[in-house]
Amino acid sequence: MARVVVDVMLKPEILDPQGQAVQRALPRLGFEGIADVRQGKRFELDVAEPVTDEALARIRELAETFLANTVIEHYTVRVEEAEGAEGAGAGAAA
Amino acid sequence: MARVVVDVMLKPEILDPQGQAVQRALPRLGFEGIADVRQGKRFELDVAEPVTDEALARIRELAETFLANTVIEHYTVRVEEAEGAEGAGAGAAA
Amino acid sequence: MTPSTQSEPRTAPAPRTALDTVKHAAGTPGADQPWAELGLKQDEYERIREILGRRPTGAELAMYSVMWSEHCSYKSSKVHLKQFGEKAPGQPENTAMLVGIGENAGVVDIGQDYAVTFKVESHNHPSYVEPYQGAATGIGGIVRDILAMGARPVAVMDPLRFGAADHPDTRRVLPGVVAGIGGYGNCLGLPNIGGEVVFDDCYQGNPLVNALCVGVMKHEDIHLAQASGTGNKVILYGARTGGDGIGGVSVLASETFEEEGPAKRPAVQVGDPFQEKLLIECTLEIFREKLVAGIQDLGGAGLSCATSELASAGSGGMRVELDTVPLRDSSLSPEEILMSESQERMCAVVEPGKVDRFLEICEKWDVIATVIGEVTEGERLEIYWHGEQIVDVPPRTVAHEGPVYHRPYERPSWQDALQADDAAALPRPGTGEELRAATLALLSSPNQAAKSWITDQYDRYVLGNTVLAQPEDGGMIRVDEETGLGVALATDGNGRYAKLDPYAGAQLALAESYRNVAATGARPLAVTDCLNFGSPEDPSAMWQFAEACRGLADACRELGTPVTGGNVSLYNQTGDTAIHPTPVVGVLGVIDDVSRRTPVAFAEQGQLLYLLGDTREELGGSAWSQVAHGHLGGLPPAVDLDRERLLAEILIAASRDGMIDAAHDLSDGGLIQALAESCLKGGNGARVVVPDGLSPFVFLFSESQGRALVAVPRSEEVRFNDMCGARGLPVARIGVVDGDEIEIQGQFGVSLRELREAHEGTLPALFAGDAERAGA
Amino acid sequence: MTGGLGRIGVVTFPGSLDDSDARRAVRLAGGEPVELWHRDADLRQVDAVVLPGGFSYGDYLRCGAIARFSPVMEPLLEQARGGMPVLGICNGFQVLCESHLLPGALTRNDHLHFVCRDQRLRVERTDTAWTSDYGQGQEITVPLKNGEGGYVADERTLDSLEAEGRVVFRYVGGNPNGSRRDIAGISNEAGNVVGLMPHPEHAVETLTGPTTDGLGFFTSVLKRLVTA
Ligand SMILES: Nc1ncnc2c1ncn2[C@@H]1O[C@H](COP(=O)(O)OP(=O)(O)O)[C@@H](O)[C@H]1O
Ligand SMILES: [Mg+2]
Repeated sequence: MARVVVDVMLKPEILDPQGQAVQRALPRLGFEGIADVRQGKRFELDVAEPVTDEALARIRELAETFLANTVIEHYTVRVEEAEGAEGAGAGAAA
Repeated sequence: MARVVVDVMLKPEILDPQGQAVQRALPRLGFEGIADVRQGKRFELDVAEPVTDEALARIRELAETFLANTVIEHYTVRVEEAEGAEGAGAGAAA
Repeated sequence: MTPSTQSEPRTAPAPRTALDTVKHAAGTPGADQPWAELGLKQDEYERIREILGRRPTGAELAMYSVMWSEHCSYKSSKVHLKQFGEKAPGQPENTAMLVGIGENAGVVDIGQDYAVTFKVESHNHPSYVEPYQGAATGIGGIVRDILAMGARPVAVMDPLRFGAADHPDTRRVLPGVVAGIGGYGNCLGLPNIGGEVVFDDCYQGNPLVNALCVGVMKHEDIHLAQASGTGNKVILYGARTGGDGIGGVSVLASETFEEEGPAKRPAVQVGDPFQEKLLIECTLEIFREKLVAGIQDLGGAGLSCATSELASAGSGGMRVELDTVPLRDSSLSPEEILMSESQERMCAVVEPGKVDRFLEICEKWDVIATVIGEVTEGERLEIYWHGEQIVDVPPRTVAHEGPVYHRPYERPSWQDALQADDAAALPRPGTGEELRAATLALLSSPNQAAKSWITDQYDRYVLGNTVLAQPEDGGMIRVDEETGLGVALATDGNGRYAKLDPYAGAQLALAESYRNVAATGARPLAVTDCLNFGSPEDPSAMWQFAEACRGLADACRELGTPVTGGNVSLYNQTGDTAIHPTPVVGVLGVIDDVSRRTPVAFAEQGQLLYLLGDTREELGGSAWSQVAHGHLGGLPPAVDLDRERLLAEILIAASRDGMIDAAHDLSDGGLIQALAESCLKGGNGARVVVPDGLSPFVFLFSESQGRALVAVPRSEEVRFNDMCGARGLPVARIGVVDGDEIEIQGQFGVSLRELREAHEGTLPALFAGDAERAGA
Repeated sequence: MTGGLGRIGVVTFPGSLDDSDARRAVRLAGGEPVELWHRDADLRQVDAVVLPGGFSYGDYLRCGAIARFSPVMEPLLEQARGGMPVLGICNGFQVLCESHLLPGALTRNDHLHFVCRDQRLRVERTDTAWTSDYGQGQEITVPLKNGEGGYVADERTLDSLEAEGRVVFRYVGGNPNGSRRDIAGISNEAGNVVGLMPHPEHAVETLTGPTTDGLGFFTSVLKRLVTA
């Protein structure tokens, strides 16, 4: 079972009210030094077969036509290798 | 300017109606072979200074207490290196 | 702590090279300018040069091009709209119209020192491109118009038109539009009290999203958009300015999609209803402390519109330092800042001594506010960018003296054939079984089916003053908790009727809306309209528009209900094919005591059913002809405005004196539609007898106007009959509220359960369970 | 009505919508509504507090997540732990869950749409500060209107809520949002803090509500304040 991750974010020129609301709350929580916050969507697709180039191309098409609204959003598609392998991540306590 | 990404996903045992709705729509769009879809949130934090271990620890605290509701969600925090460096991603057409 | 509102402005960077200043423009008369790309015609460009005595700067060109677009200047429609003011001026014998056409919205006196302002506007093209945000920002825009008059917005309505209900693109557009209207209106805390949903192939490539807002204020609180008083400060407050919808006004609203093609999608605006909620509360607090001399919302054409309209309506000039405008994107050029349609912004003119308090209130509400300029002595609108003058124009020439076109119009060649194609020739149901089947087919058709799948996504309770909300003939809002004073509103527009005869179609739209308001027990007072038509460059569409304006203005005069404001949306077409002409008419009524309102539901068994008005064989443009035969032809039902007025008087008197417990006006779908809706809403059946001399089919399905169905308590029967008789309104007792089925005696019966399944199942079956766009 | 009016505070956060309705409901029930502002550092000597419905901070991030950090929440949490009656309606319920004054969380409706309808509820517990005027098992109808009203908690929490009798309201006649075990509202252990998704403050007048079933919330707490 492989996992493909599609990240969908509002285009930079589009207003992101959610990200803004988060950013404006930060000083109140005592957080400084964060210049900008953008909030987007993350889709985790569990794919039954190995992810061939062709499968990836189809998922990219899915992202383009369905997962993202390309009028206002852009997206990235990537295959996620082993779970949790990428960097400083830490799952939260249960 | 560095970027820290916080991914927040519903815990596996929590119903994810949005992910399910996407999954249900797939056959109609002609997509097969996707076993599961989960939808979560992606936060991109632009941090003014270089991301020290200490800064990262504080962001993790932010994720724990604010960006995620750990009753229902878990999260990962990671520093994103160079933009777009990670894999098969493709920005959508403008 | 909350971020300070006045500090940390991300203002514009130092000028880049090649700033097109006024001085530079004067010295380079031959420079090439993209006037055509901006939608200006050659002669319009020449006129700008003439007005200025030189070529315009880039910033000036941007301003003129957006303000002279069809959407902002009404250049094709103006000459026809004039009739509204001329034929039904609204004073003094009619409605006390306190503010008329020309302001953000009209204002009407409803007594007890209260005034009401209301207006309907279109957001058609943006909603096709991006349904959720297009519809959401449509609500946001009309709410700011109402707010700018000094009123607290108290309710919204949403007249909608979509393509075929089962077309795949409708499954993209409708759920997004509905979610957008709900998402914005719900978050703003405004009850949605009514609207329309109509499906027709003609709207497939061009859905209509109209939005209405109504607001309430005391007389003394009326505010106007004008900049007066030399030295007064101009304050921009609300959201930061970003690159949203730049050129959206001219590109989105004035050009057809065909020309643009789907590839060159214009930037759309994203709404932030939370920001707008803060803007509303902040602005109302500013009004309460009497801190503004003039105010204007920012909508289409953004700052270009707000500054030029404020300056044009005021006594002096205005000077603006454009680089003080707080930005979301610091790379914006001055032209872009002037054209940006970023949402949730307002512009106020404030006396210098009141500026501090103004800013304080903004800070309290976390609203960014910035002094961007001041009212000057001269008569020019001057805009500076880092100290350099980039705009120097007479503001009236931008805002109020745009081009005026007398577009050619001509009755289309196909109109005669269309009218000759009489619906009377269509095969009809004859037996009781056939009538039963026709009834179920009608009530389950998308247009005639229950709309609760849509309206259940709208909050109708918030603010706690909703007395009637959909499904009712009109929405009703309590204005004063002590006295029970209230207002009722309805919007209507039948594009099929208007296609058959645009003059009559516009009158029928008004008649229906008027009748709906009267059916609630309220007295109709005033009108707002949104005129949705095809391209004014097409003489046929222009004829439809001219006829509709003439018809509406004539009808307003006869009914004594002036048009107080509205909106024109042209270029609603796909390729060469225009939508049906669709005049949407909103009527506002007043009721002294909302506890007297009349609902549509038949709540009590045993009450008597009376049909008011005359039933003739009128099937042209009817719902039956569409559902049973996919037919559109013949003439629409006859208009009789005297009859409408009489019917309204009876409905209002009967409500005031407690003679009726339920009323439902008859419109599309005829008697059977009204009967079914009132029975289903009340959970009670009815036994009905076909009057002598009428065929059961005509009785049930004809769409003759000037009719209503009422439920009369037995104790009131004599009094009610006497009143109708005395006033000369034909009435017929047709049955009684009874049992749990609708029985048309001697013809057929259908249980409420079966009827309910047919009526309420259609929209969920079409739209529920669809993942719209993922995660919308 | 008795001599001293109960002073019931209604908090307004940026984006609160049903605050004026909550104040009206308090008034119609015979209490004295007191406006509280999210930046207030104290509760102005109120006897009880309502966190009203709406979209505080636009419901951005998560419903109630940002409001939870408002200054007014500090004294509120403290006094709620000390036994002061607190009612969270809809967004207010979400704030109470985000503040961990009540367990669990509210998630997106399972059908993904905002829903506004007249909802039947069964009163499962009548010894809370806000439900004593109802009968055990009584069914009431009040408006429901939300997009994120699905109540979730892990099985252990759900089991202990049931065991301790802290499920105060359950949906009847169809679960409108996928809430676990049809839960519409819950209370803390002491019963002074209650949260629910439906809106009793919209059912206090025949003219504007489907019923007047919601008045009991406010008369309950006022009685309790008098006898306390
Ligand atoms: N169909 C119409 N009927 C009457 N008045 C109209 C109509 N269309 C536009 N108007 C009036 O013309 C003026 C300009 O309209 P508009 O540009 O929509 O106003 P705003 O600048 O407030 O958006 C307004 O007063 C509006 O009410
Ligand atoms: Mg009607």
